[in-house]
Amino acid sequence: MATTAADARAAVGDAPAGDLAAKVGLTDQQLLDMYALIALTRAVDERMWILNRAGKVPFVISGQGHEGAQVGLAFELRKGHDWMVPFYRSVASVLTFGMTAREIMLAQFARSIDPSSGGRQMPGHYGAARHNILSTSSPVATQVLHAVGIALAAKIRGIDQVVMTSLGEGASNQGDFHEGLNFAGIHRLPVVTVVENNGYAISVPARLQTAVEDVADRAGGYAMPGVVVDGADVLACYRAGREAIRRARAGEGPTLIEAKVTRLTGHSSDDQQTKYRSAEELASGKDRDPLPRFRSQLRDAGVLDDEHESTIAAEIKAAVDDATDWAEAQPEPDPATAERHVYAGDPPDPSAGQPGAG
Amino acid sequence: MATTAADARAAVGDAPAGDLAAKVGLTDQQLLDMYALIALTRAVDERMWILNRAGKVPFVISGQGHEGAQVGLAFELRKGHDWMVPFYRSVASVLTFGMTAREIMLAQFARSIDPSSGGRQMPGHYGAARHNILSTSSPVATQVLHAVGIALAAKIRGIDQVVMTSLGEGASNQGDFHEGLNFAGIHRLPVVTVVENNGYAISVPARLQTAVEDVADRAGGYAMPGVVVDGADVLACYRAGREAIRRARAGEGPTLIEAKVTRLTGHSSDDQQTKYRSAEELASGKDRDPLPRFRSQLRDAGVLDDEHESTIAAEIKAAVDDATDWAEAQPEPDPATAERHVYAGDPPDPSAGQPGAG
Amino acid sequence: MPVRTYIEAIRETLREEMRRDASVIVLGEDVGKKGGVFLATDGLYDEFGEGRVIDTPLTESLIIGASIGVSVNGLRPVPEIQFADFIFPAFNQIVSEAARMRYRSNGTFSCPMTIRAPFGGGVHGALYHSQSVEAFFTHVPGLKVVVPSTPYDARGLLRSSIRDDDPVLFFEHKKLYRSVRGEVPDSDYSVPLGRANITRPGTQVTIVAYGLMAHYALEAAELVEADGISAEVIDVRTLRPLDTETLLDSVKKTGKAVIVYEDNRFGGYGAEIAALLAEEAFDYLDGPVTRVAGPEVPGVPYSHGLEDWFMVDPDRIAEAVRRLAAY
Amino acid sequence: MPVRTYIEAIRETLREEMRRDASVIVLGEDVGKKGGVFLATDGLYDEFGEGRVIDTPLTESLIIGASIGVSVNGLRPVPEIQFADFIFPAFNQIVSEAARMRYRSNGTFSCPMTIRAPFGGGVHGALYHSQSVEAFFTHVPGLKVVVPSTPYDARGLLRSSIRDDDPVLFFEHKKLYRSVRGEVPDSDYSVPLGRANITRPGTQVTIVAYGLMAHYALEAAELVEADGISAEVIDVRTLRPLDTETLLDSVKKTGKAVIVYEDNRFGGYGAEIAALLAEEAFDYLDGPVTRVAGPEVPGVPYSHGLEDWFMVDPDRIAEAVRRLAAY
Ligand SMILES: Cc1ncc(C[n+]2csc(CCOP(=O)(O)OP(=O)(O)O)c2C)c(N)n1
Ligand SMILES: Cc1ncc(C[n+]2csc(CCOP(=O)(O)OP(=O)(O)O)c2C)c(N)n1
Ligand SMILES: [Mg+2]
Ligand SMILES: [Mg+2]
Repeated sequence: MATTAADARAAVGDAPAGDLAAKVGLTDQQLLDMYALIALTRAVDERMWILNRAGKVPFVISGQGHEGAQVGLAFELRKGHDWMVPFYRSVASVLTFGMTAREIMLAQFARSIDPSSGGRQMPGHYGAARHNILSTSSPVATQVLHAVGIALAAKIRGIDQVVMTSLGEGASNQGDFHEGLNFAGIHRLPVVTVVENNGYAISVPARLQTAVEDVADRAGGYAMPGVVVDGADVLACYRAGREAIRRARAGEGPTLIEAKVTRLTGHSSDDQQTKYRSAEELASGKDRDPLPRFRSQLRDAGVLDDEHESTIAAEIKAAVDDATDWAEAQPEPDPATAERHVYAGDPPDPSAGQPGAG
Repeated sequence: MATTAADARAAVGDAPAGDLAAKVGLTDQQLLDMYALIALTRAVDERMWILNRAGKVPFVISGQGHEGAQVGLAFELRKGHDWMVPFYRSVASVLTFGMTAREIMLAQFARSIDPSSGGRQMPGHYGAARHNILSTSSPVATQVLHAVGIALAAKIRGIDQVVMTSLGEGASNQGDFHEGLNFAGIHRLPVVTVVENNGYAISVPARLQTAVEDVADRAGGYAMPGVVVDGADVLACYRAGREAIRRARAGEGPTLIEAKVTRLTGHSSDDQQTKYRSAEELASGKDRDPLPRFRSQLRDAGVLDDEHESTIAAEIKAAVDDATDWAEAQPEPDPATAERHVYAGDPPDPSAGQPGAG
Repeated sequence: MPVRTYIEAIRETLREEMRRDASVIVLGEDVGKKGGVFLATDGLYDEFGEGRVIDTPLTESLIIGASIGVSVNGLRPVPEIQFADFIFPAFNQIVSEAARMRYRSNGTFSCPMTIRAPFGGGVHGALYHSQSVEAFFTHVPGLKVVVPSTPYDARGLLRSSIRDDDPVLFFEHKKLYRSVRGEVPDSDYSVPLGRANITRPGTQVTIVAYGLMAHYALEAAELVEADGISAEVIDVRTLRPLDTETLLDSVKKTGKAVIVYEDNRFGGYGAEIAALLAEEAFDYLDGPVTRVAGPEVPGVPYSHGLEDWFMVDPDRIAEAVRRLAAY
Repeated sequence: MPVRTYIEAIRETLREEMRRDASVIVLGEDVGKKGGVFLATDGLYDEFGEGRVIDTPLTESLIIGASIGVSVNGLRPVPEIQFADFIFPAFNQIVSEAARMRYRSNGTFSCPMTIRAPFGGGVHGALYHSQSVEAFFTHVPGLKVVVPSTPYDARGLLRSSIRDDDPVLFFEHKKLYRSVRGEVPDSDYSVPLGRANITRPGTQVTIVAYGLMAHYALEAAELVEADGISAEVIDVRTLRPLDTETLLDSVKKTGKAVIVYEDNRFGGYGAEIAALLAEEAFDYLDGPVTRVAGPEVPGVPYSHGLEDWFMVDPDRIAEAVRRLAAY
């Protein structure tokens, strides 16, 4: 199964593009790849919750509702060259950028060869050196500065890397966001900052988080374009991402993209969202689910048919089953290794390039 | 000598206003008061440098070039009721808001009855409990959050206090600025944030500090008006301050004001600005000195004549001489008191309401 | 006497203090409708409304910085930092501003506020939801630092903190929230800041601890009793200002001290206690002042096995006590 | 051998490391044209240009946060914090991010960077330009903390720090910048991190110090020599990782230790050394491990008289040494 854009492009070559694909400058196969990535992410994510309820994974934080935006926005990045600086909801972003379902599941089970942290961090703190996906921490918005620094180094070194970083609209009120975007604006750094605005920071609604309706309105204050995009519209996100990536790569500077998304689950497995969101609101959030929407769009455009759909569904089921079973079967971290990697000089981490996880 | 607006208004009553005064809604006497405040601040400030060169005051940080903006912006505040949360250049702001030349000089000489800190802080860290002028620290921009908190308390307590806070354009890039303005915007707090943009943060020019030309452009991102005002135009500043104070008092929310000013001196007595500013640039800065400009404006309008001018000049000279000599003659802090006021419970500070300093 | 959990004691004390004193307000992330991620503020929003129970943006520096302003202008804020791990964005506001306001203004301004923050490991929270951060603040003159370990103390100390005229950091151990219950009188008692508590008298070794470790120290004292060792346990409760008298009296009596803290050892809070005892009780010491503390890694790892490896437990404490007793 | 001031040693080492390794960059407030407020980076902008000597906005969190990204993407940043007092806005980036990057990624990411910051009092800088901040960082696994006291060490340790693969905090005492001169070879020597230095051998009392206090300790040793007391002086140099061996060996020999630090005493860095000696050299101690440190106030006050009151000086150290020697 081709789970990534670059693979897909290589495989499909110059296949004839349908109308929809042509309109956005992609091939049908690429559209199918996007769809498969979104569906795969959803399936992986749903599996996390099942594992959580089964008592196998004590904590889940998920990206349900955000997947369309993440796949669309990251689709144009160059894997193995560009950088992704994600946050805890970035399941689809990291899958789009090269991580595998197995690697995600290793993090859920906190296994020793988990490339994100070797089981040291909570699930949701993705990272992978071999994919240029920076290790995620918990304090929000700190990564905006890391992304800016990575972009600065790329500029100094004369490499045409583009850095994409993501955070929530709540996190975007942190000082680090301001300091980072200001610096990116001054030096016109190749960094694309994505605010995934799902209307809540845990329980706190956006009106109590942010003084303005659109976080993107702040972009002007940093001398960069601010783009609001419907996160349930995968192709709109793709276009916005592509343009921002193009600008960054061409040396035209940073972009702030705000994707309006919906959080389909509680904040995490520790949260009861019915306490602060009404039933109607929760129901209306479902209408903004990118997965069925994209599915209909592709079906209406004749890109996706029953056969594709069932093939993809079967491949995804197999991939998620495989990832779950395989990851669960891996050994837990050995406490004898717990003191390693505080400073340089310890033996290389077993997960660093673990082929089995690929 | 009437050094403050409220005194002046009380004294002048309904004196007939000249054209200029009428145009801005003030009396001639108030215009003269403003002028006197600016001139007094300049004289106090110049005296600081003289004392520095004479080896009597080891450190000076001054507001030369900022005085017109500070006096104009703060003139409409209600002394003893509103709050001032200043920064180290706010000499004119705190004089406008009730501090005296003697109190400023006590800080320069670090005397025990210095109301700002009892000689504990470097000169330039003004504060005065009896004037509602919050104690200044050195780390920049932290005070923006204090101002916001004071405004929040005023709102909760139902008092119609207005809080004015000031900082430099360099400081405005700190995270605290973003977090503070965002919160003020959300809760429509009665706080007026003044960015005194003098084009430099020590040696770093504004183009390397801030991604945009006008810091005020950021106001929209916080759902508040952003006003750019020429800091050399005292009456334009007065108008901008009055409107922002009116809005705040009326519950219409916060305002961000950016006053474009010039820094007529080095950053501080420790700085050699010729290393990073050209002679031409330094010369052109002098053209933006608010003091001669306001003097001409008042003379042209017939508000200020030779007699006024020489009276005011004489009063100022006397006031500065008195403040200097008197402050210098006060005792230094006693090391026996150095451990006081770490926690509550120590005897009240001698300076808290020191009448001699008034 | 009513029996309450640790978190119930905190919640009820917040409510009572807000009823008693209209100047007390609560602010922080999710403290409103949600009632806080641990439900420490549950019900306050309904009772006191959004004017006094304020859901702030996700900005810790603002939470503390605004609290400073609020406290300067006549109110008594009780800001909550959602996890102690996330207090660092506010570090500058706490250490440079709140702690120094009184001193730098020569006593003319002050910041009465109580910063509540859940801390500590053993809850499967990994690097960023398990930290002990007290050592960063106990070093700072101008701050007070409180760590209650029982529902009784949680209530009594929270009362004292809220009524105190200085900035107090009030660290609540997450693992105790629901696991510890105890008698808590309905009366308006308070536990004064700055007083340690001898929670178990003994004669041969003094065990000094706080937070979760205060419980583990008691368990360890039970364990060594079987070996005929009489251990005295002291719950420090207020880390700054420290009750040096109670500590010194105990160690002068027992001649031996084990200091327990959950945080990594090097430069942790227990180092100060050890240094103090080594200096001021030297003539009485019959064995080395011994520390039992966390390992030198940057945080508590997530995986169960790694977390167990990290955490100090009663057995490790007992082992150190036995070794020292036999010295 | 050429004689250089402390700041010259730093400036020249920065220049040489930048010449040697194109991946070394410098960034911070006023480090460019102005050459830094203390002129530590003077001339670098002219030689290496604005691509490698970057005047940042007035935003410490950005300076460190961006340095993390820069280091992750192949360069070796040497960020300057203008005064150590202003490092707190970056506290979260240093403690939560830089210190933990390697551990939390299980060794797959790292942050080689050297954060330079001038610290210390006695320069009439008052509360916010005088601080000792080392204790906040020496506690943190994942960080290294270096405090040179001589031009020779400044150069040798700065080299080692820049070439080190972990985040290093490099604290330079402001009062030493121009007051201390010493021989500094032109060779490419380096002083390894993690090694203390016995700057004066002695037999009766060990004085442990760093930074400005390392000089005052030597002066104190001279003073007590007149009383016939032989003091050994150890300059710690690297505060984390600490050279425990050198310290323990010395104290096992002398049986007595005075630990000197400029920072306020409670929970300061010296507490860890005292705790360590009290625990691991107990059998050798002939007197209490004694600390000479700053008073418990939130900062160094400005007024000359108050500042003198605050600062530890050679006399105070000598007094403590005499007292301990007579114990
Ligand atoms: C500095 C910091 N403070 C608090 C938290 C606890 N926390 C984790 S996620 C979150 C809400 C984040 O909201 P938002 O940024 O909108 O992202 P979302 O979860 O909605 O995608 C909070 C408060 C944290 N991780 N970091
Ligand atoms: C957090 C912090 N970092 C650094 C400094 C050192 N510093 C003092 S003033 C200053 C420049 C301020 O520039 P700006 O905000 O534009 O104000 P101006 O001095 O130009 O009025 C700097 C870097 C400081 N005081 N606080
Ligand atoms: Mg959100
Ligand atoms: Mg400026």
